[in-house]
Amino acid sequence: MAEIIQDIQEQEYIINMGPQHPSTHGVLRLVLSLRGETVLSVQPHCGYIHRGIEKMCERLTYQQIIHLTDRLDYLSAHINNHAVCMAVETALGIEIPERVKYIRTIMDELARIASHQLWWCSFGMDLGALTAFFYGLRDREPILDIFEESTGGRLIQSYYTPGGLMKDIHPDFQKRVKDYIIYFRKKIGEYDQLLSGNVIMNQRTQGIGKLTKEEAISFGVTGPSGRGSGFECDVRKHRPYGMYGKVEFKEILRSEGDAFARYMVRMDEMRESLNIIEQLIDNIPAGDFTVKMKPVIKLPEGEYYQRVEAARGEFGVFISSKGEKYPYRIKLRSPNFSNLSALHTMANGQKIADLVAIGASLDYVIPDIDR
Amino acid sequence: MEFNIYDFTSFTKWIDESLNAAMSPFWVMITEMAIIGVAILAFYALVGLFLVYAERKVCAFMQNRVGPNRVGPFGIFQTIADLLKLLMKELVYIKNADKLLFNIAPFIVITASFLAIAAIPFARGLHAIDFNIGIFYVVAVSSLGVIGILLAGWSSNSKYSLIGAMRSGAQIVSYELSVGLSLITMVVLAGSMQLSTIVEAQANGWFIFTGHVPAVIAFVIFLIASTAETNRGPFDLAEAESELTAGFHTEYSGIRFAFFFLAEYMNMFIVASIAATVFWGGWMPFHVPGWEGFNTVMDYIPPFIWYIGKTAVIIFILMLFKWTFPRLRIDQLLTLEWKYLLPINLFNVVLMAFIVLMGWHW
Amino acid sequence: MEAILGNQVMFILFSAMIVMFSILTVTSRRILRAATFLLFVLLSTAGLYFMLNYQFLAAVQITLYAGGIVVLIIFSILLTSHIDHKFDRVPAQKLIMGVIAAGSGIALSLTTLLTYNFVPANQEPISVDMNTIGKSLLNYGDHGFVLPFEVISVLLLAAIVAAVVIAKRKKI
Amino acid sequence: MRGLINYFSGMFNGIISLLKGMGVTGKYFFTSPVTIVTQQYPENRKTLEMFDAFKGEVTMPHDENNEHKCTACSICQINCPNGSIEIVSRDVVNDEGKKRKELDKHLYNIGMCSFCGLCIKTCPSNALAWGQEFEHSMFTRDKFVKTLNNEGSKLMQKKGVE
Repeated sequence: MAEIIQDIQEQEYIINMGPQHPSTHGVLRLVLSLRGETVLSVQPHCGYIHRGIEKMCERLTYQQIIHLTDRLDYLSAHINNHAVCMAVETALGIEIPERVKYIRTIMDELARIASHQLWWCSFGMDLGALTAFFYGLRDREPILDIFEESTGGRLIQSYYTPGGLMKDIHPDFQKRVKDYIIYFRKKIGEYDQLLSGNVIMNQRTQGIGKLTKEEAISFGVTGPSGRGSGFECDVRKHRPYGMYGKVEFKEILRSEGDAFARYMVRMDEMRESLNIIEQLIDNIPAGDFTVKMKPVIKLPEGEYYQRVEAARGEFGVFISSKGEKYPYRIKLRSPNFSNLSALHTMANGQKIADLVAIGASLDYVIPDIDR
Repeated sequence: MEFNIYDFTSFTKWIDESLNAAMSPFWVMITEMAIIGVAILAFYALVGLFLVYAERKVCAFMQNRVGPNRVGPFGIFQTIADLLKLLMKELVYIKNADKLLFNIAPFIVITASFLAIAAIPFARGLHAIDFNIGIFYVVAVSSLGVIGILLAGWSSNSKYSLIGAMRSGAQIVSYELSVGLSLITMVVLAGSMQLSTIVEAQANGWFIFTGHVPAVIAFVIFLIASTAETNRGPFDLAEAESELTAGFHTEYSGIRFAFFFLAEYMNMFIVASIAATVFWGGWMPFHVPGWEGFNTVMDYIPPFIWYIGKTAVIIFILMLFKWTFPRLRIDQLLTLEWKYLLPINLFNVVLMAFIVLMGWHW
Repeated sequence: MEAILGNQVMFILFSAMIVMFSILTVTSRRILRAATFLLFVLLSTAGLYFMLNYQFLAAVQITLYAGGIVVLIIFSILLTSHIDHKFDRVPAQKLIMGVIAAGSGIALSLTTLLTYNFVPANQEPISVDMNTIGKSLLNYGDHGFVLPFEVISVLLLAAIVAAVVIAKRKKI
Repeated sequence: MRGLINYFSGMFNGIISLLKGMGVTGKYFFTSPVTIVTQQYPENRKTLEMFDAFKGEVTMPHDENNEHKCTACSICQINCPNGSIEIVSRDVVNDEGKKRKELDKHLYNIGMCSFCGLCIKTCPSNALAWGQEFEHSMFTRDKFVKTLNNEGSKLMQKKGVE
């Protein structure tokens, strides 16, 4: 009997979390080795929904690429498209109208709020508070309606195009957005009551999944996850694009680097996004919604890189052009892939339940990891 | 025979006498067993089906959505449809599973919850067995359910199930203490373990009012600990969906899964009944000493309605727990029990004993 | 006469279950199955107590043995054993020794049972209520149990201290 | 002593935070019938109106004379990133003896469409438009291929030209 016990003590308990698992938010496979409930190592296995988007882009014109970057991180579709459009525009040296910049910035921030709301939903659900899931989805609905009214799409909008927008915003757009700001300011207080202040939630996230600033920088953990560790990485602040240079907003930073810090960064970012929208929404200038572009865009030969702050971190587009109508090579720097690489460091030595909380606080979107 | 909705004693006595007149004592015993068995079984199924529906509707309203509304008006036949679906589903057998234990486990869980119903007083005279150790019996019997969960987790030959079973074992074994101690606090106040005596003692005021602060503390602790013992959220670590997919019943399908499901809801019902009986006076109407008119009005409401109403309120509180809070981690769960509930509980028993000794209770 | 018949039927049922599951417990080669059969033995014993109206004893039997000890046994099996694990076959020598020991035990109890002169009880079956049990537990006079009660609590305290010491020794 | 104070204050703060959360869910339980935003989809089909911009499917509007604007120039087919449009055209010789393409079938495979809107945006003669239909599910794949132009439809003659 003693031998059996010895044997079992030395064994590591290997569990496959995923590819089908409620808390991996998609088809991510995590191979955990456990001792008791303590996680000894996490090995993410990606690629279950790899679609070869970067390769597909090499056979598409620059206008057509937009509909693929939508489908990377589908929760920040607008923001991904913004990066591609800006890369093409800077390559061509086009100055886009002010109106387009305003609308793009507002849309980006709305997409960020919607994305953070869905993160809040799934965060609550991963921690076992199912009610949070439905409140978040309910409050995301008006944003999707705003999107649908102007762009025609709810999740995948394909709204931006190199040189401007596909179509102008709906006349009711401003009124709806202003109503929504008032509505959501009220609801976010409820979020705090339900989850942020909850003692169980606090204990489950505080001190869990620590990531120091140095580790965040070395793994390239950006976005709210990086800022939770004190890594100043907000592209909107440090490399302003769109209208971000002209609006006032804070870069939310927290120094703790645990799951709770990442949670609070996202909660505060939602409020900050509301502020940004509020500053812009009344001042949208009149004008064209697009620049007249040639039907076939040929980028001059060279290499172009554009980065934006997506909802989950820094999203970058690298375009290498040989002067043809198709890009020679496209590389997409997706935030989730780098964020996921830090999972092992965060989860080492924690419990399984903590791993779920850490995963929820990283907020990964699998299509963005696999591309 | 007169059928009196306020007192079932004469009714049950009439059944007994007419049976005795017709046949010999041995067969009377067998027939009565059969009648009670069938009655409780029917009640069990009804309550189970209704609770599943109620939970869906309640949680839907808490989550600001509509809930089941397709099968029948307001979706009331949804659970029946689900039951039919589960009955028709294939029973999946797991490779290398211990088939005997795998099959036995759901029955152990459901039998444990079934046994406890026998001791619950539903109304005056409507009481299957009135043990003089009633509370002790309920605690004892409900501790059997965990064996089924442990067996289910181990015999499915699945790692998620095993972890779920381990968690459940640690959880139930430690929370049984708090359930027991908080009930003992009330036994000290009542001076009896017999459930009928306890109910009768609350004729002039429920224990939660007459027992001062210790009774309230005991009630709160009982609610928390019994939520944990029934494996319901926020203590549903054994079946933590986001961590262990479904915990100990991951590998179960069809009607065997339905057994686990039904047993969970019945355990909730039993816990709520015990709480209603011990703390809120069971089927006893709400009386305020001195207000004669008010008391007679209250007496008009049949005891069975009182009992169901109180149980429903407590079940609602349990649902409110489940649908509001995030799940605890296993170490927090044990911290809560051993650092908070148990010391407070022990202190509470002493306090209650002191109050009873000094004769401060009404 | 028929009331006695009913009792006999129940008694035979319970004792048959006890005998059957006891044999299964010692012959099963899977450790968890053995523990489960042990559970049924203990529950049938509790059933016998209920039949004799010893409700307190029966409830204690269920809580302590079925709900407590069997749970602990199963729990430790879960921690230490794997589902594929089976006991080795018992060597013939040990088997014979065991059968002899069990046989002599049966012979001893059977001779005692058969030679003892049972007097049929003619009083009503009494049901001991909680007050009596509580008073005799804390009674230091004749038929009082206060000394064993306290000694057991010291034993339990020692067990708890030992458990704490073992648990504190090292952390994973 | 400080430990004891922390013990109790922690406990009470925890309980208060839990009660706050229960307050939120409890409030919604009692106000839910009024505040529910869920739409009862199959029941509200008659009153359901999508936004004008809603991208349900690509359609080809026809006027009352069963005439459309498509000149079979194939620009939509070229611009489609997924190859979900196929234009079948026939060459006709008009009265003046000029050869011209005329639309035979505008095949649109909705199963491959990703609703990017490039076909509609790039169409030089505005022959395509978004339709509001969104109930696209079919039992077989070949039903996804739709012919956008009606049977026997003709090219709309531009006023003032010719």
